[in-house]
Amino acid sequence: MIEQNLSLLLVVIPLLSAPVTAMLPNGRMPWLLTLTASWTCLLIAGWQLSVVIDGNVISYELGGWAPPWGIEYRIDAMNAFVALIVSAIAAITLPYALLSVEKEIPRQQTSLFYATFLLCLVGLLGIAQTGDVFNLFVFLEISSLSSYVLIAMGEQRRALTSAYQYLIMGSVGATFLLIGIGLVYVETGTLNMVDLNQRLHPILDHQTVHTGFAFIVVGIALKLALFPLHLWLPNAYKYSPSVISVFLAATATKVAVYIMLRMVFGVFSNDFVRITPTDHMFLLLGVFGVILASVAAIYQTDVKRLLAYSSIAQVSYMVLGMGLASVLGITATLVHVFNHALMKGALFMACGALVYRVGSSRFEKLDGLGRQMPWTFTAIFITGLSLVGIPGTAGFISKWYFVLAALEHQSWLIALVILLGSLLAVVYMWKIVEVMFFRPVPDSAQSVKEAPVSLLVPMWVLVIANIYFGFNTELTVNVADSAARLLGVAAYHE
Amino acid sequence: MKNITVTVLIDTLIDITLLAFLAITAIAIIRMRNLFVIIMLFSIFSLHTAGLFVVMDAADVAFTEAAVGAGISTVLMLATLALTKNHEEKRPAHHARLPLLVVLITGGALVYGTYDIPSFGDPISPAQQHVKPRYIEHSLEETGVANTVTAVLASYRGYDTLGEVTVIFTTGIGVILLIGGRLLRRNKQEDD
Amino acid sequence: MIDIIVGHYNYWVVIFLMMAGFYTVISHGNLIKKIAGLNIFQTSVFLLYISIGYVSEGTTPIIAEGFTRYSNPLPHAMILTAIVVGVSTTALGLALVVRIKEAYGSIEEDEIHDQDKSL
Amino acid sequence: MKHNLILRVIAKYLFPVIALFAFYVQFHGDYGPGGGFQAGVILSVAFILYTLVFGLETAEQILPPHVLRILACTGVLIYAGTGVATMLMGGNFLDYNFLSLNPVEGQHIGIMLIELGVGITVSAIMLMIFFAFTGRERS
Repeated sequence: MIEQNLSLLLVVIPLLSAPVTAMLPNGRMPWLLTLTASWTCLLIAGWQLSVVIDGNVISYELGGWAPPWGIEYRIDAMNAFVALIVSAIAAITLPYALLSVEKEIPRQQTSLFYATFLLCLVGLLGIAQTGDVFNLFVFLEISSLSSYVLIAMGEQRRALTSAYQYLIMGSVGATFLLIGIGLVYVETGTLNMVDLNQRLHPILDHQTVHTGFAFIVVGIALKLALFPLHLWLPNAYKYSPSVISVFLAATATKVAVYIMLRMVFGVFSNDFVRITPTDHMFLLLGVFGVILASVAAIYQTDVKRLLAYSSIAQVSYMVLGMGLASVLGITATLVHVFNHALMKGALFMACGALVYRVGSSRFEKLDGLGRQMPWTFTAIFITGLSLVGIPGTAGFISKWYFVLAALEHQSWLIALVILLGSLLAVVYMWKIVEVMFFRPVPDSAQSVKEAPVSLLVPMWVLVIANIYFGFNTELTVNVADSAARLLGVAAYHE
Repeated sequence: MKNITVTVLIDTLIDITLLAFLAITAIAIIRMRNLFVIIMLFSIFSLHTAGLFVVMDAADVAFTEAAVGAGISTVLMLATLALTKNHEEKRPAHHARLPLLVVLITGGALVYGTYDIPSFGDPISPAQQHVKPRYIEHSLEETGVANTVTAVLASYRGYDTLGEVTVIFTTGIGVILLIGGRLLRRNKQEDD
Repeated sequence: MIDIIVGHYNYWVVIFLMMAGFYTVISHGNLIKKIAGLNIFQTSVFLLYISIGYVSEGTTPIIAEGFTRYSNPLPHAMILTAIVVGVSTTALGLALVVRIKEAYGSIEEDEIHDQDKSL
Repeated sequence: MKHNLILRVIAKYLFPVIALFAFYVQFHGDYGPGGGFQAGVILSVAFILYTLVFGLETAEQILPPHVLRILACTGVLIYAGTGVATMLMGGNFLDYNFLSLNPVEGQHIGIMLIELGVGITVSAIMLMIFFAFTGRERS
């Protein structure tokens, strides 16, 4: 009885924990409950992936109503993969959160803070699990509303304006998505993704369907921070509390990438992408995104903002992968979703450690800090190598698949852009290394201690994962490949 | 038969009148600068929408829109206005062209998209032929509820409604975290 | 031609309303007015959905003797949820506006921007 | 407004009427328009009227913030708990058929429970938000 309901419990356990957390007294109790809930989720997500990894599909009818009348949870390899990433990042972030939150969030807000964190997790997991487009919209809004609140909890007043800007952009995006769903609904009469796919097939040339598709893509692109709709992201990541930067940078845009894949290739189809200029659009935006966001990253004077621009560049790689519209391209995208979550998780954790000790992530405060905080610095260095794509790191695997996909597509230009992006990554990551390691410590500066162990251990777990998944590609590539095939993307042929 | 034609005609007339009112209100909101007037106009907009929902046979939605749009949203906006004490919108220094362009493109795309949309009120459109018939024909025997909207909301798609409650709950917590400094104390004994 | 107008005028006016709201959101700098615009944008999308569910000569989908033609309850249920999402966004947005006013002393976007730049 | 006699008297009489209407909407949602959400909003409006006339302090004596918070959490727990209960009784999440031997009766129980959860959460949260906005000036 438990086993058949596990996929659902993955979402319901944090959902039940959230109100309980909100009722607990402030202090460490809310944290402990959140930690327990997220580790339980991780276990379930791991089990779920092991069931569907061989191409099985779990279907769960909510309320016992058969789809398309009721809502269906439909879990294939891609859903399970994304759910695993989200719950794993949550599970690793929470041990890190304890001290960081105690420092950055007023004590009287802790229980509600953790409740909101859990609600954000509920939203993201709900998106990953569902097979119904309107249910996806509802859970997208749960995760968005909670992230607006979490970002506004930052200490500086600009956290408020960043959250407001994100709220406006995010709500416009959600409304676009709603318009798109409505236009597709009027042509099909259904909301279930599988049913939609079948009923859309004969009417893919309808103008209403085209418009609906365009609105869905633009709506998701706003949540994805796809260039040129990325303007909300740098400030949102910079001014939010450290823990939230870690969690959102490693999960929120990844889930948005998943929604884009599911909607574009799962609900519509690969054929649709090819007969419309969608693939060329994705390639164009991806190319510009990779180059311009990487260049913008070089000019930042704050580590967190630099990493935020780097995130926009990395998301653009994923969009490039979608634009290639082949099994290899989608595989590369999914592998990079996983690897990038590891990288940005570790890097923002290191940022959080700097903020914990120095109180700022601006370059002028970090002079020579690398020698005083060697573990944090080494973490940044190794993850930086992974971000660049040096062999032996996880980043190399994703870049390798991107280049393979581009070459299969016989597009040298795209392959070149991918390499150029890596070169630019060397430049901006070197800026951090230079400031932290090669600049002298100012005489006036007080000596700074290494970050506490409870911040270092989760950070290093992710750093080691970056190396481990650079050698063991079995999990990532196999799952991504099987997911890409299930998405119905035929191998590329001209 | 004749009676039905008259009813349809009256429905259409009310529909057009309300739509015209809505359009006028929307233009007024764009052009007005006094925030109090804008909020009141928004309330009127919401109430007209609720009326339109009734004309389009959506009683539940009309009820909710009247309570939420014309009620709660307006009250919250007025409360914000009272707190910010800023009643006049600043005149913009220059007229930006980009927003108008974006809106024209978006609106143009939507008009393009209505080209093969089923006609308004068409009883044989896909949305009326697929999924819906079961709700109409079987919800009474399957759920025992005469109001099919309640049946869909609470039973067939009850999980969406759980999501809806979670959304409201998130908002409540969020508002308390943001501006409920006083309300954070769990009781008088606890120190802060 | 007449057929197209009769069958589509409702959608076109709704599109006009949506765009009026959308324009208010992206072109105005006053934070409260932006929220009002967002509300109009969303409310108009609700109208789009209810128009989709409408059946001429039908009635409200509450099953009763003597009626056979009902409007579609599914868009109604979806919009009930969407209204809740809309008011939630409004409440959170307004709470942020209150905090921004306290922190900056202004609710005009350009004035806030200037203050941030001068730092 | 505290000293306006007419307002005070009328508000006192209106309060039970509005509250009664809220309960009518809550429990009549199966047959007519309405349901937990609308009822929750209406009930909170009754308290908002009371707050406007008698002041925030008086209202908070009747409904202290921590009670509101517990109520809000309880509503969500009732809703999700109904789902868990159906699961424990062998059905899928929110499959009310399993709540009773007779499926339609089970549906009735289930829908009533979740509408109750919705109503409690919505009215508590709406009031919390209103209190937060009106109490802001003083803090």
